[in-house]
Order: sequence, then structure tokens, then C-alpha cells
Amino acid sequence: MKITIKYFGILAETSGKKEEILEVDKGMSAAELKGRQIKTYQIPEEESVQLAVNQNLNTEVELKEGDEVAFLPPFAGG
Amino acid sequence: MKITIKYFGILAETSGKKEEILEVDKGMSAAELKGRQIKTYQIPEEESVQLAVNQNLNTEVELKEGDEVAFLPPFAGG
Amino acid sequence: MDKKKPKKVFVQGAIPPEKIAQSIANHQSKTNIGAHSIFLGQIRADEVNGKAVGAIEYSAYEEMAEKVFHEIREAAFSKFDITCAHIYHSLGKVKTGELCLFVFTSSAHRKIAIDACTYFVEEIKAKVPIFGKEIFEDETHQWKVNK
Amino acid sequence: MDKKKPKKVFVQGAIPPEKIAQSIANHQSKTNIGAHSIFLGQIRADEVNGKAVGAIEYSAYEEMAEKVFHEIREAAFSKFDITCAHIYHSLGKVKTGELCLFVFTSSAHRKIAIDACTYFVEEIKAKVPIFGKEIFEDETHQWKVNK
Repeated sequence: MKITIKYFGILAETSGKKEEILEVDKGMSAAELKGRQIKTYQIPEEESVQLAVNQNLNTEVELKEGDEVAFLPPFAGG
Repeated sequence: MKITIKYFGILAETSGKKEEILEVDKGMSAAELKGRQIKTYQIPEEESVQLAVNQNLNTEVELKEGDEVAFLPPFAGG
Repeated sequence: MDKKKPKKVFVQGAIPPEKIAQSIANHQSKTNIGAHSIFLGQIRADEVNGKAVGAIEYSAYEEMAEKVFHEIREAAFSKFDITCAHIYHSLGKVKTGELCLFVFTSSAHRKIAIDACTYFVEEIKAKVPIFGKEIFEDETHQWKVNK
Repeated sequence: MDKKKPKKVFVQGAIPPEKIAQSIANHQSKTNIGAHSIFLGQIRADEVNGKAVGAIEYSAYEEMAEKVFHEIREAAFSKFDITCAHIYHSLGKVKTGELCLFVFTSSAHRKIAIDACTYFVEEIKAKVPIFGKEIFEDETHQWKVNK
């Protein structure tokens, strides 16, 4: 199934991408996707990276076709 | 001895005066002066009136020649 | 240095919004500041026995008030690591919807600026001899008491 | 009504002081307001390894950020008896000394306005996906992390 991934801030810089569409196995969890992309792009400080699935920080979900998964570095608003 | 008394807000309204100079007995306390003026002008809500002696709210003092005593109603700044 | 300058707190009539913009703009050269906290008091059209307040006329025991404002400033600068603080309060008539108090504190960090601003507001309400005559639309009045 | 209007939070570049004066002036017809609380975030010239920050370039996951801003607003209006609330945050480059955040809350009473303003600031810092690139004078950069 197809998943859209977005990268922000330092993660866009590290991956060299703002967005990509990936074909992943059905039933993949957000946590699994996180581990895989962290490895692919050798992203440091894994624990500081949050995922949002369809703009929601609750990522204890199984991914579905067409989901938008955002890789978010620490927030710096204000 | 001579004492300058100032009245503010509703107390100026009630007494009909902003300022007066009184001749009082030597050794009079601020509390005694308060009681006397409250009676003279029939000022209600005595407990809401604060005195400042020479711009100081600490009034446990014996008055001296030339002191400035202010009769202050409740504060309403802000 | 900002701390020691003698400050005039009282202004005649309402505080115009442009004064606030000007104060903010004056701080853009101070690049050690990360946070500003501002409090504004505005005159409410409170209703008492069916009559609405149209304005408050402020008066003060001015010499003592300026002394107390100064003491509050000194205490605030010793309690809080603020870079600067400004206070303006109206005297005379201020109409409903207009501003009568402007407190402005700045610091490197947000919590300090916010706590200092709140401290100023509470201290001013409690300790400064300012008096307010609430004037109703029919020209009658009553005297305001801080809660 | 103010509560339900859809609000644009993001502005391009720095927030000018005049915008703050304008927002304040817009509230002078609301005579049920007695207190405004304002928080402003300003870019600090922090030094890192002897190099000073010259600007922060803000970016955001905009769709999610607008959703989270809306959720924070809804929560604030249910927690605090405020009459209105306004938030503006910069995107793009904001130089040191310039303003990047403007939070403005109003209420009949001071404590409510102040508490609501602080709530907004803390919630925005913690929950909104906004990212900041600190750009040094020599054009190198590092990524800002909220504390």
C-alpha cells in the first residue's frame, strides 16, 4: 500500500527530502515505519523524533493505504 | 502643634475638603486623629479608611509638628 | 540603567494603543530580550442598579503614589531577572473601552516576564493610593473599590 | 461568535508592533472587557560557540499546526471565561529583536485574562509543530529546540 511521508526541519535536511511516497507492506505500524526510515537516512537522536499519522500524534495505529505520516523534530514555536 | 491633613476620593467629598491645617495637642497619635476627624465629618465605614503619615502607611507613630497626614479611602488603581 | 531612571507613571486621560506599539518598538534593539508580557486595564461598562458606567475619573495621592510605584519597581527588579519594566496609569477621566493601566515587562525568558508582570499588577492594585470615581450615564457616580 | 470564526494564525515574517496597537484598538468597543493580557516572543541574539544568532527561519507542518491551534483555542475557551483570544505566529525569517509570537487574551477580570494567555503560550510551545532554524551571522545554522 502507498503511504505519503513528510519530513520537517532538521529531518528534511538530513533526509534531503520534504516528501516521498513509499510502497509498504500492509499491516505495518507507525513505529515500524519510523525505525525503517531512521535507519535509511541514518537520522540521529531517534528519541527526539515524533511521528504524526494524518496530523495526529497518537501513533499506536496500523497504517492504511493513503495515510500521511509526518516525521517531526523537536518543536520550536514561540 | 500644626498638622496638615489631606483627604482623597470619597473622603474629600464627605468632608468637603481636600486639605486643612489643624492645631492639635502634642503627643496625639495618628489613631486618635483618625477617630477625631471621622467623628467631625461623620465619615461612614471607618474600617475602610487608611491613614498615611508622611506618605507612609505605618501609622503607629506619635504625630510631630509639620506632619502630613492623608486620609485614604479604598484603592482603585488598575 | 533602565532600572535607575526616574519614571513618570501617570498620564492624563486614556492610554492610546499607539503608545503600546511605540513602547514595543523601542525594545527591538535590545536583543537579549526573548519575551515581553503586557497587561492592560480597560474600563468596563458595569451596570449598577440598571445604570451603566460611562467613565472612571481617576485621582491619586500623587507624591505617595510615585514613591510606592518606585518601591514596587525596586522590589520587582530584585525578585525577577527582568531587563526592563514600564508602568503607565491614567489620571482624570477615562471612558469605557479605553485603557487606564499599561504594565510592560521584558526578560530573556517567558516565565520571568509573565511572573513579573503579574506581580506589578497585583502590587499596584493593592498598594498604590489611586482612587476611581465611576461616572454613570446620568452623571451620578459611585466610588470604585478594588477587589 | 469570536470563538467560532476561523482564524489564520501564521503571518509571513516578523509581527510589526503596529499590528498589536491595531488589535488593541479593535477591542475598545467591547465594553465588557476589563483586562487584556499580551505575550510577545522576540528573537534573542543568543551566542553559541562565539557566534551570535542573527535570525530564526520558521517553518511548520502548516495543516497540522492550524488544527492544533484550533484545538488549543477550543480548550482555552472551555477552561477560561475569556471574551476573545488572538494568536499570531511568524513563518519565514525573523531577525533578532523582531517579534515572532503574539498572544492576546481578554476578559472581564485580570486573573482570567492572564491565566489564559499563559496557557496559550505553554500549549503553543509544547504542541504545535513549528520548527526554527537559528541562522548565525556567518550564514551557518543550527536547529532550535524548545525548553
